[in-house]
Order: sequence, then structure tokens, then C-alpha cells
Amino acid sequence: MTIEINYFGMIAEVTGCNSERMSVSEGAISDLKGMLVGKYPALKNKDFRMAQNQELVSEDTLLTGQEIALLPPFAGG
Amino acid sequence: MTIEINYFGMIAEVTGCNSERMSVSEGAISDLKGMLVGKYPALKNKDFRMAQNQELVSEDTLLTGQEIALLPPFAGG
Amino acid sequence: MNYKNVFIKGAISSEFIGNSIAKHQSKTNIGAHNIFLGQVRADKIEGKVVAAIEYSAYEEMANKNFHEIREATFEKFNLTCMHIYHSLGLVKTGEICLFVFVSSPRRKEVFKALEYVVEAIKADVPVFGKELFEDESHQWKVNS
Amino acid sequence: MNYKNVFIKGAISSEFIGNSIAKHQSKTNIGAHNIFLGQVRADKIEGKVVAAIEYSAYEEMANKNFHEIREATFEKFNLTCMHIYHSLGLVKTGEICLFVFVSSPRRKEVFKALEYVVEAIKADVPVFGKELFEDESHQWKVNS
Repeated sequence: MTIEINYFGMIAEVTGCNSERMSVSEGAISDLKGMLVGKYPALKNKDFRMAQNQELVSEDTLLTGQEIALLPPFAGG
Repeated sequence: MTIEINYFGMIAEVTGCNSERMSVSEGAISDLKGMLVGKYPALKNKDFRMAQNQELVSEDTLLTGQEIALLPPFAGG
Repeated sequence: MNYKNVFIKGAISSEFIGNSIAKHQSKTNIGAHNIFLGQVRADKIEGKVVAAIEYSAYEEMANKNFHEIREATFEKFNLTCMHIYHSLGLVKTGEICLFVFVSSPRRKEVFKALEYVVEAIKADVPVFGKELFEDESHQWKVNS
Repeated sequence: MNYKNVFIKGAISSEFIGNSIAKHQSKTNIGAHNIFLGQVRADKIEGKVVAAIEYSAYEEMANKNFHEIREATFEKFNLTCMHIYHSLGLVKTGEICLFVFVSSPRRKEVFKALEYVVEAIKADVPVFGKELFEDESHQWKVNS
């Protein structure tokens, strides 16, 4: 399946883009995370959480094909 | 001695004036209070505190000749 | 001794509050402001509706008490600045009668400080409020 | 689903805040307003001074989160109304980036509600802040 992945803040600095589409096989968030760290090794040292369909998810959540986001620490306010 | 006595809010409604000067002999706040209730019997049913020289005082505080105030419940804000 | 006068004649306008906020933009060590506004409610009491409150005060003592509250608050909390304004005279329902404004580098301080100041004003300052009803009768307000 | 947009382009002006206060004068069941303002600090970090913060957000998720915070707050506290505005883009030091406004018949409610809302925004909403220094270098802000 093809998933849209969005990057924000310092994570978008590492990836060099705000959004991309990626073909992934079925699996969990952890699998996608592994792929992304493979593509962007500097992610390994970054603090971020992942959201799927605009909800924070844990590593063992299954991929649904919905929008993914990599979210660095929040700084609102 | 002559003391200036100030009335506020619902207390001034009872006394019909905002301020008056009274001759009193030496004594405590309770003595003055007794005089005032004698002059204005409706004070007996009113809730008020007394200040001398702009400080709240208890009934057994001695009169100093400084300004007295009769303060009904506060309603600031 | 003369203390700073906290009282304003009549209602406190939203423009006054906006201007007060604007004046703090040059203080770039501030990270958090917290503002309390007291507004006159159209309370219904035994079928009659409050139309306005007429505020009076033992002004000299009240300004001394406001000063003491100010000193105690700066002592307890890490604030950059604090402003208090209270109405005297007529304030209609929907209008603002109390404006308390505290500022600090950090937000945790302003929350604690603002509540402390407002509760102290309610409890300790000789301000009196005559609630005027639409039929021109009145009753005296008491803080709860 | 589309949620209300909480974001404002650039700094939040003191006139905007003043107008927002004025709009509440027709709500005569309100007795207490509490306002939190976040202001950008000129923090000194390793000898360099912050000149501005550039805010970005995962906007759709953030607006959903703001909506959820709003619902939870109305559930927990007796509020008449609540407004939240957050800046996106460049906000210079001394300017306002967050405006939270809660109103209630009674003051006890607004103190608790405002702190709850501000803490929830800091913790739960995907907003990101790039602290720009005077020498044009930058670092990413992290809420404490």
C-alpha cells in the first residue's frame, strides 16, 4: 500500500521534505519506522512520536494505510 | 478626645451620614461600639467590622484617638 | 503615607485592557501573562434583575491594602510585574469592575499568583457594592 | 471532519484581545473572565539571544486536539465560553503567540479551567517552534 508520510519541525529538517508517499508492505508502525531510519539515518538520534490518522500511536500499532506523521517534541504556547 | 468616625455602604445607610466627629472618653473599641449602637439602634442587626487608623481591630483594642471606620461585608471584585 | 491609587471612575474599558497588554511588549523577559476580569452579572434575586453595581470604598485603607497585597504577592511569586485596577461608582451589567494583570517569565508562577491576588482582594479590601435593580430598589452585595 | 481553526497568521495583537473582551459584555451571566497570554521571550542561550519564534503545526491534528481539549474542559468545568487562538509563522520577542480566554458565572471555575487548558495545549497539541537567534542561526523549542 502507499502511505502519505508527513514531517514536522526538526524532523522535516532531517528528511529535507515536509511530506512524501511511500510504498510499504503490511506491518506495524515499528516496521515503517525502521524503513524511515534506514532512509534517513539521522532520525536515529532524534526524539519524535508517530501519529496515524492524526492519533498518536505506539510502535506495535498496525499500519492502516492512513496518513502518518513524525512529530518532534511539542512547543505550543 | 474627639474621634472621626467613618461609615460605609449599608452602615452609612443606617447612620444617615458618611462621617461624623464624636467626643469620647478613654476606653476600648467596644465602648465606642456601645455608644454607636445606642445612637443608631439599627446597627445592632448589622454585620460590620471596625478599623482604627485603617487597620481592622478587635473589640478590646484601646481607642487611640485616630480615625475609626465601620465596615460592612466586603464586596470588591 | 500615600499609596498608589488603584481605583478607576466607572467601568474598566476593553481598550484600557488592550493598551495595558500592549505596553508589556517591550518587556521581553516575560513569557506568560495572566489576567483576571470581574464582570457585573445580571443576577436575578427574588424576581428582580441586577442592572448595575455602585461601588464605594474606604479609599485610603483600600489603597493601603492593595499595596500590601502587591508586596506579599511579589514576595511569594516570581513575577515581573503586576497591575490592579478596581472601579468606583456605577458599573452596569456586562461591564468590567476589576482588572488584575500578572506577568512572569514562566507560566506556573502566574496561575498561582493571580488566584492569590484575586482571593486577597475579595477578602481583605474594604470595597462595598450596592446592587441596583431594574426597579430602582437595591441590596448590598456580599462576597462569597 | 473539519474542526474550528484555532490558528492565526503571525502575532496576536492587543487590539484583537481587547475586541474579544468587548464582545463578552453582552453576556451578562458572566461574572469572571480569565485570560492567559503566551509571549515570546528574548531568551539568552549560549550567548545568543532569541529574536523570534517561527511556529508551524500539524494543523489538522492540532485543530482536532484543540477541539478535544475544548470538549473536555466544558465537561469538567462550569464555563460560559472559551476561546483559544495560537499563532503560526513568525512571532517576534515581546509579541503574543497564545491567547486562551475562559469565562464563567463564578471565579473559582475560571482559575481551574484556564490552567487545565494551557497545560493541555502545551502537552497534547502538535505545534513546533523554531527559535531564531539574532545571528540567524536557530534551535528547536521544547516545552518544559
